[in-house]
Amino acid sequence: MKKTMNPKSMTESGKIRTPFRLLLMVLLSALAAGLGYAVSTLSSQSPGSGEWVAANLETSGVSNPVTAVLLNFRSYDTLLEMGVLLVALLGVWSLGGIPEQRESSPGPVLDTLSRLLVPVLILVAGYLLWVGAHAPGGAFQAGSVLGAAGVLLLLAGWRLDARFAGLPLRITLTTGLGVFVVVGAVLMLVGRRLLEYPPSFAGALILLIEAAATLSIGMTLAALFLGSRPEAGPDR
Amino acid sequence: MALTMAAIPWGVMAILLPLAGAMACFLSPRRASPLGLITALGVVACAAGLGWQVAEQGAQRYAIGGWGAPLGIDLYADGLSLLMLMVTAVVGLGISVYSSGYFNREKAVNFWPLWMFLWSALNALFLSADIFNLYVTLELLGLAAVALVALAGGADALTGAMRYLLVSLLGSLAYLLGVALLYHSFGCLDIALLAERMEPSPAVMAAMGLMSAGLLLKTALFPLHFWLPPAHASAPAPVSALLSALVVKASFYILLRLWLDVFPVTAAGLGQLLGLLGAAAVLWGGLQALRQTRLKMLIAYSTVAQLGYLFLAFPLGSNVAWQGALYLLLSHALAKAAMFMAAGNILCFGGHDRIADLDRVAQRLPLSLAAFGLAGVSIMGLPPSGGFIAKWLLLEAAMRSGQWWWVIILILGGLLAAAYVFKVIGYAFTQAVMTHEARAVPATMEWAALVLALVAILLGLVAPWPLALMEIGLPFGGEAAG
Amino acid sequence: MGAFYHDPGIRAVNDVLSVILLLSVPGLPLLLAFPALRSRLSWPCHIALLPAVVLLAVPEVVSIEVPWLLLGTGLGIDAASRWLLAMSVVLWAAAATLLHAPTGQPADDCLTTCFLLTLVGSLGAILATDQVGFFAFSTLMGYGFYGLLVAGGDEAPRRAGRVYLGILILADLALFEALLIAAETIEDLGFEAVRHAVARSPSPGLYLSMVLVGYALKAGVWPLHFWLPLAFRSARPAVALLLGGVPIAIGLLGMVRWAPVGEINFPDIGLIIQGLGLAAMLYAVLAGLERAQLKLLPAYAAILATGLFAIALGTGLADPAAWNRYGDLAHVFIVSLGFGLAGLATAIRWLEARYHCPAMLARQADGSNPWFERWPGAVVRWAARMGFDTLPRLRASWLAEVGRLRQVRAWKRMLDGSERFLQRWTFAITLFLLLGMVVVAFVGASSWIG
Amino acid sequence: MNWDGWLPLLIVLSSLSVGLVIFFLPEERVATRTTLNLTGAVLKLVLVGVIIWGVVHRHHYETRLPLLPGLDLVLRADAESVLFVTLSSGLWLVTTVYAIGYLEGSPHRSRFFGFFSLCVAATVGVALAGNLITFLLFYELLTLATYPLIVHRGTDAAHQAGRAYLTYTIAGGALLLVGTVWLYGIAGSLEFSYRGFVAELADGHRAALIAIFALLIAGLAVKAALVPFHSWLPQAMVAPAPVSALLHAVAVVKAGAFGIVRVVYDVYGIEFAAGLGVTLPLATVAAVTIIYGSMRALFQDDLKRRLAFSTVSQVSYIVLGIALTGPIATIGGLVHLVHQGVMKITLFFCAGNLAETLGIHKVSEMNGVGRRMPWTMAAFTIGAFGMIGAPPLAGFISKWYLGLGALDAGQGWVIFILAGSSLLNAGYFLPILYAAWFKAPPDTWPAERSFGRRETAWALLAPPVVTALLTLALGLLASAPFSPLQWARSITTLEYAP
Amino acid sequence: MSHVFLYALVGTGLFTLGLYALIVHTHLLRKILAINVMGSGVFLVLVALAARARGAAPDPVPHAMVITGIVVAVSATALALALMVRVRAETGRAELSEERPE
Repeated sequence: MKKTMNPKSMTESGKIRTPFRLLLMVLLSALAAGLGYAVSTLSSQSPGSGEWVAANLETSGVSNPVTAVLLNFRSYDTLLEMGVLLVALLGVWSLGGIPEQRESSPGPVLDTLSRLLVPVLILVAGYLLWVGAHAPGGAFQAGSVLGAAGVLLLLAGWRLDARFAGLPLRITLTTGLGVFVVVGAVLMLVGRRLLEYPPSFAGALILLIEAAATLSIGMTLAALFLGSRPEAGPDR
Repeated sequence: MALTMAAIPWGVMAILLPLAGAMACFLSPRRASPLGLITALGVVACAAGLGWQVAEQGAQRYAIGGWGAPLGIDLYADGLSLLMLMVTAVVGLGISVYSSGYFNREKAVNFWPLWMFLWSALNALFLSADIFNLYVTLELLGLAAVALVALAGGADALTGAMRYLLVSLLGSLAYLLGVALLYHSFGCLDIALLAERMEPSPAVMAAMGLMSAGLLLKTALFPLHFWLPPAHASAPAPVSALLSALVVKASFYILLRLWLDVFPVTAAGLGQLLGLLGAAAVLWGGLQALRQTRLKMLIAYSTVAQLGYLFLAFPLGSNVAWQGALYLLLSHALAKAAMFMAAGNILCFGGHDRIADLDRVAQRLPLSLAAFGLAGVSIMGLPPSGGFIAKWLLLEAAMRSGQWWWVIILILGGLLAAAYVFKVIGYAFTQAVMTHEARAVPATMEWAALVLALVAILLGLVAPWPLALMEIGLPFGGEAAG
Repeated sequence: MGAFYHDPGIRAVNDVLSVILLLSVPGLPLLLAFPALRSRLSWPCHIALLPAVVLLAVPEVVSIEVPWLLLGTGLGIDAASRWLLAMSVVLWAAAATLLHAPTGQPADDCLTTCFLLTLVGSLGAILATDQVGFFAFSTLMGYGFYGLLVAGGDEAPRRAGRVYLGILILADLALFEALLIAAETIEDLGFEAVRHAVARSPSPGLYLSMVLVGYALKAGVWPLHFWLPLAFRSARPAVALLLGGVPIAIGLLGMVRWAPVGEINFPDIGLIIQGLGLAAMLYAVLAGLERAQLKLLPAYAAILATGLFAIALGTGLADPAAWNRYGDLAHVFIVSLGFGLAGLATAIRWLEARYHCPAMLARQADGSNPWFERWPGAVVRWAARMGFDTLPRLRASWLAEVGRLRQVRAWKRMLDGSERFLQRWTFAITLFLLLGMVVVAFVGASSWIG
Repeated sequence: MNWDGWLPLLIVLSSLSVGLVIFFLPEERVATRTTLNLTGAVLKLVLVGVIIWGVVHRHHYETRLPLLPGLDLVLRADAESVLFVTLSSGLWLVTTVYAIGYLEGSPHRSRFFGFFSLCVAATVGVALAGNLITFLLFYELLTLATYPLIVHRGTDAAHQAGRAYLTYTIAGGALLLVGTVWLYGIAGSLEFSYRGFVAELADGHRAALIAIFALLIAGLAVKAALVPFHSWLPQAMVAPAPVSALLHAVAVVKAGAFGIVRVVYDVYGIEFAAGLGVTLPLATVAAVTIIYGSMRALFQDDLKRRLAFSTVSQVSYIVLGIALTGPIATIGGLVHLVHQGVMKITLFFCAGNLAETLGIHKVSEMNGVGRRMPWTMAAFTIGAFGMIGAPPLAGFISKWYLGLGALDAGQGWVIFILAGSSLLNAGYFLPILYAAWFKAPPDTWPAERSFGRRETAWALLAPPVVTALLTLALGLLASAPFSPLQWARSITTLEYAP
Repeated sequence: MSHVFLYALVGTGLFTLGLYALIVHTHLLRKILAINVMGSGVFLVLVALAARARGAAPDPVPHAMVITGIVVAVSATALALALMVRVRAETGRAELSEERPE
């Protein structure tokens, strides 16, 4: 395999001749024109399902329609999507980790900055999570902020202690999906449909799920940034 | 008892169970494979339950969260999705058993959670009635598949996985743009609703183009098959099996759904185009398979060819043709899984899969070779096998519709298949003796392959039953007249 | 005695006995033909003759129908065949004795088996009451006799055997066709019935000629006599003794029984045959004198006799009435011919054994190697050379070679090249783009049309 | 479904199950394997006996399982199937005994006997098939089951032969499949029935029916080794002798010929086919094959190759008898189906004995072999004379009815074909016999194995002797009740409209 | 023809540009970025068209879809990047080999 990769063949496979490039241009401009035309012919009056959402908003447990859609009306999407996140992380880990980048000693600035910023970010995350119920915000925003905090820590050279790198870390990572599935399953056990919240508990359940999701999302993003599975403690 | 059975939403279980299993495997890596096996059994039970339910009460619609379309997401199970689910269950069980013997510890730790996720993604996909939800399942499926391909390590596998990832992302994005256009034209995502509100418009046409192209790319229809052979050939054996058997079929399933239900004009011209591409795939895949020097590449190209058969149903469009295509899909799933597993055994045993040097290995693995041969019978479409029934139905449809040129393609494809299958089988019958000391292959791996192959053969003897299931909810009802 | 026969019980017993007897005449020799079965017996050939002797002793006409045998055949004995049977029994007994005579020890198995098979054939043919049976037995007789000629001999008898074999095959073919024609005209294939039926049938000519040619070949009637001299020259005494009584006699008998002589009136054919007969006698005399070879004398005598027979037959064809009047003499003629030839042959052998002259041996040495003996081998060799056999293989291999050259090079390169092309990322994705557009175009077209 | 309903299926299973069990027997369990083989063979024979009894007593044996909507897997015992099933199961017993003796001590016996049984199961299925799709199913199964037997030796020659075999048979199967589907599309049914079922479609589909006939016959001609589809058969003679016996006498070639019988009589119906004008071409092809095969056989020095070419010509007698439209010719063709099998299997057994005992493979090595192996060569002689058609052997009966049928059908030219063929048969068989009996044996045989007092192992000796006696009996007792000839007669009365 | 459609057109434009880059560029990082650009284009189309209804609040469903899509895109990108790094470590260059693995 490596032998076949002399630079010559590489350039040949890589290089693209001009006529082909032109053909490509033509095709793509045709595509752009076609798509643009298709979009522009859409009626300017949205037939969307906004009014449906509005109609069912009060029974959904939250007042922010986007959150309502995300975590109640179409919560099933969100559930699967937590799965996507976890799969991505599993994939990255299964690659056996990337060769460790050379350790850049974080300068004093980054060091202090991270000390200052991380708590703030965590606070912000908590706020976003809470406000998501009635205003823009929610689990993903909060999660990404949390993830940013994690990234900052990692940049600053902080590593997870081996004691937590094993089961505890994995538990945290699965919490989001886990809570989601458990809630859905419990609801089915009590005779309701999958993820059919009783209106009275809807708010609380959503908040619970969101909290768990936030935690996992943040952790996952940070782990993704780290790239390789943190060398783990005794249990594996 | 019957009541409680009827009350349980088996379909949902079939989605949640593998998810839970995946998390369990992730949480306790040491017990990954027993946990995985238990889950597999559970999923098979769920599929059986759903089958019972659908057979008893007809097509099932399940509104998640109790909202129902257009607000919420629905799960829909008719004959088509049921059969896909069932074949997934059978092949999945086989793959689980096989993998429990195949992977070593640290590979198994990564394999099981990913495989469970992939399984739940498949089930979710086959059951989903919502085009955006289909997108999410597609992505879940694609990422898990890519990660599994990369599991093999090594340059081939990694580049193959990379290529596969880019392709699947591209396909999903095209699909997603189509979804966006459809949603903004009709304000709903549910397939049934879309079918009601559908009327042709430029946006719909664009959506149709984008979605079809994206799905065809993911289905690796000729000439978009370029990514499939490297990925499928370089992956670990069980992964190759599930990719060839199930994953490529998922995108075909979506295409079939859209084609049958959503898209307004089942354009005759378009059907002919797909048919032509399918025919090209049959011939091209067959020829390339003949040219291969490595066993797994051969099998991968045979997948390309077999996928071509599926598209021969589009120009015919009659009920019989769809049944034939679906039947081919089922039997090919089983047979191809068995083939890849047998190849995996040979690879494990002899340490290589160069066809020219197979003779020494082949004699020592009679069961695997038998599996390969039986699967080959189904791939060739010789009786008695599922492949034969499928080919018969397709031929019948072609003859009925008077489009005899598809008959020629079917026959040629069969001959090519015979050529490349026997190119391998022939090596079993030599006087050559084993020279180097080889690694023993666990019995479970050999038997898993053999059993799947036998099921593929069995499909040729119990045809009326699956064909009856297919009719539940009239998935092809629109074309019943044809 | 008559009363005796009116008692049904007795008659039943009698029938059973006669059945067993008739069947055992060919049956016993057939069994003894297996070496294992006769290994303990001394004089097996003589024992094999016993049933025939007993049958001769039984005074009246017995016959049985065996519907399940072959295509439904029968065996029987009447006055005429009784004479023939007697003749053959005597000859066979003598031959059997000769077979053992020279040095007391029995001849080798192969020879004995052939001997017994021939015996079965000749006796069966004499007793057969229908054409199929006669045909079957005479064929067996023929091949058996071929064995007798060849067995344990040197090159000369082998050559004779080969010629006789060729003659035999041709004769059987001709007779088979004759049989088919007969069977097509009538169900029951008894001699009388066939003669009548064929005589009434629109075209008896074909049948007649087939029969005559077939049996003429078997009996060595001139001009189909090639094998006779060779056989007489090279055969061992016992066989030479049988030559007249077995092949020739059976051949003539076949003519008498098969040909619808006396039923039909074919003056012209009769004339031709008479002519042939005359010519045969002429030839016999001349050739006999020319090759004054003592050993060949019986051969030419046989030709002479058969020529005479041919004349008689021709007369019968020309004038049925005469034949019907004197027809039975034919059997007498055959019997006497058998005895005569046998006697002649033995006598000559005896003379030879007494004072054998070198000249004779010298003559005998120059084996006249007639054309009909060379041509089959020549044909095969020629055909092989002309490539009846080799050509297909050559052409096939050549085509395969060309095909290989044509395919392997270009096609494989084409396949691999274009596949690599399709594998290129850029082209592939561009194709994807194209496909999407084509789909849109198709949908657009069809939606605007429809 | 009552007992009668399961009997045909049982007959198929009796060897199928045996085969499947044998696959998993370890190589060294010789006794168990032998017992299984013989049990299966005998059991099958017994069941066939029951069926014969039942058919004579007007029982109706039919197994009907759903295969596709509107199409069933039908196994039925009618007159033709009884004829063929008796032949194959009877000869299978003999061949099994022979194979046990022949393969003693050779490797991969479990594999061999497994496929061996599958092969016969498929043949019996072909025989009992009650409609065209069932026939097709078992026909293809036969192809698959035979391939491993042909390449069993694993030599390059064997692989080449196997490839040729597959190329021909699978292509033929494909043609058959197309024809079947097409016919189903037109007729909507595939059930075999006396005097055919397509007659009523004549108007409108005439051309289509002719094309379908061509497709079906071409597909079957491959296995029946009609010129020009014959060349796999001589190549396949590299296989072990029992396999050759199976190919030439019991299973493969016969399946093709039997298929032609089915198509001509029970799908098209002979009168309708004649009216369609498709029988004369078929007869011509058969005639050409007869002559060509004999000519080629004349030049072969390899014994089995010579026998193979003689099969090519002999099997076409069957086809010829079928294609000559007339009851008598039909009798000839059908009865030759049986007779050729018995005679040819004798010859192949003997050839195998020579190869196994003395290492003789060529005709030129056979000088004086009759003295060394008298029983074998006696059997060979009977078989050879049968092939030539000498009375009172089986071959005579076949030729008799073929010739009569030809005259009856007013096609005299066939007579000359038969005569020429007999001449050629004599031309390539008699030299062998001459050399074997009357030439002096060489000092040493190519590769001699000693079997004590006996000339060879009893398992090798008994089968050819038995079949040789059978050849004799089939000729002598042709008119006896229950003889193949009588069966053929009764079939003919069914096939021709009164 | 309002600003909404303008945004939507920009979205389709991004999609096309991304596709172009995906085709022509050989380095994997660029390909991955191109995919992301395409994704952003699609999201832009979704969000923009959601706001067509004058006055009334924009349709929340597309927003939810976009958020989901973004998370998917993030995960995919992460996986792709990690894969790229591994490919580079294995083959020495971060490109798709156009050779067929033999």
